[in-house]
Amino acid sequence: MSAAVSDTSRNGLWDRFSIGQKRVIWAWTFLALPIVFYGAIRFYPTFQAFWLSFTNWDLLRPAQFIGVQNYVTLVNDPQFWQVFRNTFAYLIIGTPISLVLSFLIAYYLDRVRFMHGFIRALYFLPFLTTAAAMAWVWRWFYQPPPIGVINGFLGSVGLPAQPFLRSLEQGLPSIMVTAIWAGLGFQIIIFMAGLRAIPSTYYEAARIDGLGEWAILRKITLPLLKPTTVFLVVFSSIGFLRIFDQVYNMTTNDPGGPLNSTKPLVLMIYQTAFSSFNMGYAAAQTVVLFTILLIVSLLQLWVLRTR
Amino acid sequence: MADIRLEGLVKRYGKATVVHGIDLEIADGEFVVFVGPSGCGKSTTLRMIAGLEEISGGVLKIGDQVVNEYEPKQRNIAMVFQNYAIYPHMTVGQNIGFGLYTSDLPKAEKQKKIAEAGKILGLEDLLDRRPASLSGGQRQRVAIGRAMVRDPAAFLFDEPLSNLDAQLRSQMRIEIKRLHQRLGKTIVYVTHDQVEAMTMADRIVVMHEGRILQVGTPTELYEQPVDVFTARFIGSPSMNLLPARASDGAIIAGGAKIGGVPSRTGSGDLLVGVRPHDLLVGEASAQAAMALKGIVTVVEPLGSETLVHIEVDGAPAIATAPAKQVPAVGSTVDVWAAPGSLYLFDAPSGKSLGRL
Amino acid sequence: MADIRLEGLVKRYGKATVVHGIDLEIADGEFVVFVGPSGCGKSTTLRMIAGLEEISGGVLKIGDQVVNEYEPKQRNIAMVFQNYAIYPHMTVGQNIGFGLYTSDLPKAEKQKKIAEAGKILGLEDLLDRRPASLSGGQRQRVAIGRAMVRDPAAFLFDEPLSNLDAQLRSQMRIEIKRLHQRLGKTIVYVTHDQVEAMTMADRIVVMHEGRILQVGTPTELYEQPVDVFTARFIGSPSMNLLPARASDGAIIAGGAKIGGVPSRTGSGDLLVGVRPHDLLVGEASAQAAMALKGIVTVVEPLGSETLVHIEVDGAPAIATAPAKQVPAVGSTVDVWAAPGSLYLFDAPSGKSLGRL
Amino acid sequence: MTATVPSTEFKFNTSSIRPGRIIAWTVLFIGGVIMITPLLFMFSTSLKSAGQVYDLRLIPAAPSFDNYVKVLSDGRFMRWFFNSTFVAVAVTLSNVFFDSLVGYTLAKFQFRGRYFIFLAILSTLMIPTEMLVIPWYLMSAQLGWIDSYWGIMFPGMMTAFGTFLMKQFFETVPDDFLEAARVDGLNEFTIWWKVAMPLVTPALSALAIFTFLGNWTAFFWPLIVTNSRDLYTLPVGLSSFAVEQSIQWEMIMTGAAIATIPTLLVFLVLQRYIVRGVMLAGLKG
Amino acid sequence: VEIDYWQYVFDTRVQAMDQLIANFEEANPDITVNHQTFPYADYQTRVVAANVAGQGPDVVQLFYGWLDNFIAGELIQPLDPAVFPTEDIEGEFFPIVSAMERDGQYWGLPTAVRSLALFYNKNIFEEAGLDPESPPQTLDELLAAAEATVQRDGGGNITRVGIAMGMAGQDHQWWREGLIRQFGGQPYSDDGTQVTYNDEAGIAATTWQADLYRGDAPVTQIGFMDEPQAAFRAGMAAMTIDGTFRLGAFSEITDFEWGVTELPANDEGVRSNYASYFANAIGVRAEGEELEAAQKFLAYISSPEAMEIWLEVVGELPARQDVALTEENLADPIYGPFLAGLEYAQTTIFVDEAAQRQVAIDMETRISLQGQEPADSLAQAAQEEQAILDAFYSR
Ligand SMILES: Nc1ncnc2c1ncn2[C@@H]1O[C@H](COP(=O)(O)OP(=O)(O)OP(=O)(O)O)[C@@H](O)[C@H]1O
Ligand SMILES: Nc1ncnc2c1ncn2[C@@H]1O[C@H](COP(=O)(O)OP(=O)(O)OP(=O)(O)O)[C@@H](O)[C@H]1O
Ligand SMILES: [Mg+2]
Ligand SMILES: [Mg+2]
Repeated sequence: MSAAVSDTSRNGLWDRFSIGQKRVIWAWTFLALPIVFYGAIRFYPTFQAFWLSFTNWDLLRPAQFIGVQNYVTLVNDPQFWQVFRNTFAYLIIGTPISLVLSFLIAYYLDRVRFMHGFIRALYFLPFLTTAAAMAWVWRWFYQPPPIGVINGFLGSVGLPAQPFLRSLEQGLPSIMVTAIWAGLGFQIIIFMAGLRAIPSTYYEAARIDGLGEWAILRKITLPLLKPTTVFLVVFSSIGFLRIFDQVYNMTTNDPGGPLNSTKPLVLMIYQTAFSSFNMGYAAAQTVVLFTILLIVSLLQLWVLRTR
Repeated sequence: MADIRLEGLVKRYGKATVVHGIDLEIADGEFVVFVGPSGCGKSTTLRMIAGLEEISGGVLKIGDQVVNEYEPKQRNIAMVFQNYAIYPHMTVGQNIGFGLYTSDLPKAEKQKKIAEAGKILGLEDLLDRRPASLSGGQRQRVAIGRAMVRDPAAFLFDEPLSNLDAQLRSQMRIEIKRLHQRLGKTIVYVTHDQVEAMTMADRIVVMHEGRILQVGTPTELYEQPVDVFTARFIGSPSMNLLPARASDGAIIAGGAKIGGVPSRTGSGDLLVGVRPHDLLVGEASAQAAMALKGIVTVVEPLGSETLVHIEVDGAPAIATAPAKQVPAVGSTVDVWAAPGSLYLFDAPSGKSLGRL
Repeated sequence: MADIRLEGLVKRYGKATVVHGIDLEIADGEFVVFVGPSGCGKSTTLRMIAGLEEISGGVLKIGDQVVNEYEPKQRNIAMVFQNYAIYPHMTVGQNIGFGLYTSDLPKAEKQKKIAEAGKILGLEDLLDRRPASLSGGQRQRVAIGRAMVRDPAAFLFDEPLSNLDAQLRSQMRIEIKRLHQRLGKTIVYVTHDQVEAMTMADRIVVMHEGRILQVGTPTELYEQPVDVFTARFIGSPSMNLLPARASDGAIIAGGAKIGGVPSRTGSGDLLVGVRPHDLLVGEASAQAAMALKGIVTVVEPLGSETLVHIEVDGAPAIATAPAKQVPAVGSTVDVWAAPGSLYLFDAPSGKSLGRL
Repeated sequence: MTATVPSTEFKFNTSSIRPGRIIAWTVLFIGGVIMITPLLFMFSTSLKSAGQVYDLRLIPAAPSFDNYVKVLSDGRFMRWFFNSTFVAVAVTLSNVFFDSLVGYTLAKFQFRGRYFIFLAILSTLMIPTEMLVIPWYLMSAQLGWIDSYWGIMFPGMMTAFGTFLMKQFFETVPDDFLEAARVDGLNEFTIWWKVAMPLVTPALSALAIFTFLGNWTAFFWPLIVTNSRDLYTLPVGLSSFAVEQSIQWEMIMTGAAIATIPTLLVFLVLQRYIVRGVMLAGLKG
Repeated sequence: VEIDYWQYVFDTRVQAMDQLIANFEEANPDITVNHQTFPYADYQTRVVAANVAGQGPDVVQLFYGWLDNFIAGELIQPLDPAVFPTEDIEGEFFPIVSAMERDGQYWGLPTAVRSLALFYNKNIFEEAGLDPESPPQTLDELLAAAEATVQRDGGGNITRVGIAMGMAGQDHQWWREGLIRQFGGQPYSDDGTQVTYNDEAGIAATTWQADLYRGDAPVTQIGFMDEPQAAFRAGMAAMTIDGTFRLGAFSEITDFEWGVTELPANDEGVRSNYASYFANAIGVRAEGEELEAAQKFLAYISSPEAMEIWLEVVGELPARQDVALTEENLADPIYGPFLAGLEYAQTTIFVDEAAQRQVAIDMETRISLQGQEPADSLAQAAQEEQAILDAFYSR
C-alpha cells in the first residue's frame, strides 16, 4: 500500500500559495500575452484613432491638434452625407432582404431530403469565394451589351438592357446583390442550425394540437429561432455597414460608382486616408463609423432583447 | 367512445420492420402501459396511434372509425412527451392555453379552462411564469395541462417521467394515476420502467423486438409470465433463474432436488425461477419446495429487509433476509422457497411451463 | 494510513456558508456514504477532501498531515465523477492509463497496471474501444479503472451512479461494493439515493443544509433516526408521519389511541411515524400498537406486495398489503402497526422521542 | 446550448410526396443553380480564349487551359498562393491556440477581473478594423513590420470572435473532466491542452475554418501593409493583376478561379465538417 | 552599396527596369539595386506611408503630376546641379521636362515620355467602307468615321462603338489639353492656380465631346465594355484615344489590324496633345554613399542607352529629343504619330491627379446619366476643381 500522502512533491515558494491563489496565478499567466496583445493591437490603436481624429495629420507633417475641425468639415461635406445615405441604404435594404431570403431558403431546405447536401452546397459555395475575385466576376456580369452576361440574358428574352453599375439608381442595388449573394450561404446554414436545434417534439406537440404549418411557423418556429435571428441581424448589419471589397473592386474606374452613388463609408475612409493622405480626417470618419456600428448594434440588441 | 383498436399494426422504416403486426384492444377509459426494453418499438407504436408516424400496415381504429389516414388533430387525442415539449417563450398559462389554439371557444371560456387545468394540477400560482423557472415536475404538469384543456378522447404519454429524479418520479406517478381516476379518459402510457407499469396500469403490454409478448393486468404478469423475458422484466429485483434438469420426473436445480414435482414433466433442460422475495434466508421449513445452500457475495440491507446476493452452484441469485439479519460476506447460508413460489421454464425456448 | 479527519470543516462562497463546520473521522478502509437532499453540501465537502475546493475554515487531515493547502495530487486520493469524466477522445485503455499520466513508471509497468485494472473491472476486451461505444455502466467502470491504477490512499465518489438506469444502477452498486471488499481502500461516497447509502455504506453520514444530522451504520439510521428528517430520508417509501397529540399520558393519532404508551410521555404536539412496511392492511391483530382506518386513494401493486395509499383523517399515508390483495380505490381499509414499529417525534423540533 | 448538432434531419414525416414538396424542391434547386452561375461563368470563361469571351455561352466552344498555363507560368500566382496559405495557416494556428486559451481561462477559472476582461475583449468586436488600420500602419512602420509576413498577420493573431466562440464552447465542457485530471495531478496547462482541447475539437474546427477563410480572403489590410509583390496575398495579387491586365476578362476570370479553387476543393473534401463547424458557430449567437 | 528603387507594377516596365538594373549592376559591381514594385492604385500610398515610417526608396518613380505632393511631403530631394546640370537637361530633353522644375531646381528626370494618339481598327474601317490607310485627321472626320462604324442591335443597344470614350481612361486629358485648347480656350491659368476652362471655348469643347455619347444617335457609350481600351482591344470599338503606354497591350492583338494617327485637328488645323511621363527622383533619405549610388543610377536610367531599351521593351518614347527624333522613329507608323504629338503637347500641372480626374469623370457622369447640360456640368466641375486647387495652394 502506498503512502497516505506523498510528501515529496511539496516544495518552496509555489506551495506557499493556497489552492485558490494558485489557480488565479495560472489564470493570469494564461492571460498575460493576450492582454498585452489586446492592449497593444486593439485598445491603444483605438485611442490613437480617437486622438488622430482631432488632428490634421496628413502623413507628411507632424499632427497638430485642431479640435473638432474634422468633424465640422465632415458634417459640411456633401459627399459625406451621400456616403452616409449609401451606407444606410446597404444596411436597410441589404439586411432584411438577405435575412428573409436566407430564412425562406433554410426553412424549405431543411425539409428537403432529396439531394439535400448537394443543394445546400450550391447555396453555401459562394460564401467560400474571395470577395475581391468574385467582384470582378460580377462586374463582368453587369456589363452593358454585348459582353454583359445579364444583359445578354435580358436581350435574349427581349427585355431592354439595363445599365446596372453605370447607373445612379441601379448601381447600389447591383453591388448589394453581390454582397447578399456572398453572404447568403452562411446565413442559410446558420438558420438551418437554428431550425435543427428546435426539438422536433415541439412540432409534434403542435401538430397534435392541430396547428397548421403557418401557425407553427409563427407561433413556434420564429419565436424559438430568435437567438439565431438576433445573431444574424447583428452580424449581417455589421457586414453591410462595413461593405468595402465589393465596391472597391467593382468600381475601380470610378471608385464609389457614378457620382459616388455606391460609395460606402469605408471606401470614403480608404480614399481619404490612402489616396488623399488626410489621416486626421479619415480618423474622424472611422470614429463616425464606429459610433454608427455601436448604435446600430445596441439598438438591435435592445429591440430584439428577450424579455 | 374512445376505445382504440390496433389490428395487425405494422411499422417499417425502409426495409427494417420495427413493429411486426400488433393486435390490441384498448377499452374506453382504460389505463394501458406499454413496457419493454429500449428500442422494442413502444414509442413507434404510440406515435402511430397519435398520427405522428405513418402506419405501414394494419388498421388503427378509434371508436368505430379507421383513422389510419387522419391527421393527429382529427383523432382527438393528446400527447405528453418525455421532454415535456413546453414552449420556453410562452408563460405557463400560454402553454396550457396553446392546447386550445385551434379551438374557437370565446376567450373567456379558454381562460376558464386554463385556470381550471391549472387548479387541478396545482399550477395556479405559476400561470404567469416562464417554463425556465420551473422544476422538472412542474414542467411535466404544464405539459399535462396543455393536453387536458383539449378535453381529448385519449391521452398518450411517452415516458413522461424519465427526466425526473426518483422522488419526483414516484410523486408524479401518483398524480397521473389520480388524474386518470378523476378524468376517466383512456390513457396509453409508454415506459421502460417496470415499476411505473406495475403501479399505474390497468393492463400492461409487454413488448419485445416489435412484438407483443404478453398483455395482462399487473398481477397476471407478475404471477403468470408467459416466458423468461416477462418474468425477469416484471418485478424488482429480477427473478432468479437457476439452470435445472428434469429427469425421471424429478427436477434437480442448484444441486438440490425440487420437491412436489408433478409427474407430467418430461426430461430436458429447464430453468427454475424464484423471485428474490420468495427465496428466504434461513433454515428451510419442512414444506419448502426447494432448499439450497449459497455463498454470500454481497449483502444489501434495505432497512425493512436485507437482500443477500449469493452464489448457488456457480449461478448468482438474490435472496431475502429479514431486516435485521445481515449474513457475513463469504459465509454459506441456507435459502429456501415455499411451494407455489417457483416458476418453471423451458430452457431452449424460454416458454413458461407453469408454476410449482 | 489513509484515515481522513474533518475537523470543523467550513466552506463559504462569498458570504454564503454552505458547509457549517463538519467534524468526522473516517477510518482507514472504511466505506462512508454521505447522503442528503440536493444542495445540502455533500459534493462541496467531498471536493474539499479532494482538494478541488479551497477550505474556508477548519482542518482536514489525511493520515497525520494537515492537507488543507495540498494540491489534489499531493493528497494521493482518486475521485470518480457523476458523469464519469472519461475522455471521449481516448480509448478505454488510454483513459485508464491517464490516471498514471504524471507517474514516472516505465511504460511496461503502466501497461501492466492498465491491464490489471481492466481485468478486475471486466474491461479486458474493451481496452481499445472508444467510450462512445460503451454503455453507461462500462463507462463508469472505466472511470473507476482510472482511479484504481493510481493506487490511491482513498477513493472519492460523487454520485457515480446517478446517470445510470435503475437496473444498471443496482448492478454497479454491487460491483463497487465488491471492489471495496477486494481493495480494502477507504471510500467516501456521495449520493442522494438512500438505497445506495443503505446498501453500500459501512457508515452513513446524513447531511442537511451544510450540517451533519446523524452518523451511523445503515441499521442504526433505519432503526434509530435522531429526527424526522433522517427518519423520512432513510427507507423507501418514506416513513408515514401522522400528527398526534399526547395528553394525559396517552397519544391520539389519526383518531385512534395508541396502545402501550409509556407514561413518561408529556403532553404536546407529536408526530407518530410508521414505515409503510410496518403499516399493514388488514384486520388489526390483538397486540397492534395502532389501528386506523383509511380511505384508499391509489394502489400500487408491485408484485411482491401492494402499496396502498390511504388518507387517514386527512393525512396521507402508505400502507402495505400482501401481493395479491388489491383494495379498491375509494374503499375504506383497516390498517395496523405492530408494537415496536412506531417512531415518536416531537412535532415542533422534529427530534426523536424514541420508539414505541 | 449544447455542443452537438441534432442529427434529426427532418421535423415532419410526410405521408407521401406532396406536390408542394416538389415545387419547393424545384424552386430551391433553381435558386441553387442561380447561386452558382457566377462561379460557372467564371470557370467557363477561364477556359475560353480572348476572342471567345464575348460569346456568352456557358460551355466554351474550344475549352483550353491556356489561360491557366499563362497565369501560373507567371510564377507570381504561385507565390501569392503560397503567401495566402502561409498567412492563413499561421494566423489560424495562432487563433486556435490563443483564442482557446483565453476562452478556456474565462470559462473555467474563477478570479476577480474575469468578467471585466471578458467584456473588454468582447468590446473589441465593436471596433471596426478600418479604424485601426491607420494606427496599425503607423505601428508597423515604426517597428519595421511593413512588408513582412508578420506585418500581414499580427492584427489577426487573436480575435474576440474566436475567444467568445471558444468560451461558449468551453462552458459546455463539464468541470468534472478537468477536475478528474486535476485530481490525477496534471498541471493547469496540461489539463487545458491534453484534456480540454480535445473535448472541443468541433469548436476548434469551426474556429479554424472561419479564421482560415477570413484570412485567405482578407483584402483590406494585406493591401495596405504589403509592398513587394512577392508578399501579396492572393486577393491583393489578383486585384493588382486585374488592374494591370487592364481588363482582360478571360485572364481575370482565370485568376479568380485560381483564387477560388482551393477553398472549393477544401470544401468538397471537408464539406461535412465545414457545414457542421459553421452551424456550431451559429448556435453560439 | 545597396539602394532601393521603387516603381509601380506594369509588366513591361518591370521587365525593362530589370534589364536596366542588370546592365547597371554589371557596370557598377559595388552597387546593388533592389527593385520593388507596387500596384498602381496604391503606389503613392506606399511611398508616402513608407516616409512616415522613416523609410523609403533611394530612387523613386513618380508621375510628374505628383511632384508638388512629393516635394511638400519631403519625399524627394532636388537634383544636384553639379551632377545633373540644368542646361544639359533643358537642352537635351523634351521641353515638357520642365514640369519637374520648381524654383529653378530640377527634382527628377524621365526615362520616357508619353503622348496621346488616335488608335483605329483597320478591319472595322474597311468593313464600314472607310479607307483603312487614311484615318480621320479632323474632329469632323472623326465624328463621321465614328458614325460610319458604330453598330446597334435590334433593341437599339450599341454593340460596337464608333469611338470608345470615358474620362476614366485618357479622354479627360484629351478634353483638358486637346479639345479645350482646340476650341480656343485654356484649361488653367499660367501659374496653374486658377481653373479657366469654364468659358465659351470650354463649353463648346465639352459639348462637342458630350455629343459623342448623348443625343438620339450617339456614336459611343460611356462605360462600354468597362474601359475604352478593353473595347478597342476586343474589336468592339472602331477608334480610341490612348497613350503610348498602351502599345504594349495592343501589340498582343491578333484578331485585327490596327493603326495609329495623330489626334485630330480642329477646323483650323490646330492640333493639341497631352504629354506626360513618369520621372525618377532621388529619395530624401539617400545620403552619402547611397546618394552617390542613387545619382549614378538615375543618370543611367535617364541615359540614351536606357531610353532605347525602354522604347524597345515598353514602347514608350525616349525623353531625350535626340534619341527620340531619329529618322527611323519618326517614320515608324506607330511611334511616328506619338512623336509628332510631342511637338505640340502640353502637360497639366496636377495637384491631386486622382481628384482632378474624378472631377472630369463626375462631369461626364452628370451629362451622360443625369442629362445635365454640358455647360452646367462644366461650371460645376470648374467650381469643384478650383476648390481642390485652392485647398492645395493655400497650404
Ligand atoms: N426514424 C427512424 N428511422 C429508422 N429506424 C427508426 C426510426 N425511429 C425509430 N427507429 C427504430 O425503431 C426501433 C423502435 O424504436 P422506438 O423509438 O419505438 O423504441 P422504444 O421502444 O421507444 O425505445 P426507447 O425506450 O429507447 O424509447 C428502434 O430499433 C429504432 O432504431
Ligand atoms: N461555486 C459556488 N458558488 C456559490 N455557491 C455554490 C457554489 N457551488 C455550490 N454552491 C452552493 O453550495 C451548496 C451546496 O452545494 P453542493 O454541490 O455541495 O450540494 P450537493 O449536496 O452536492 O447537492 P447535489 O445533490 O445537488 O449534488 C448549494 O446550495 C450550492 O448552491
Ligand atoms: Mg421511446
Ligand atoms: Mg453534488
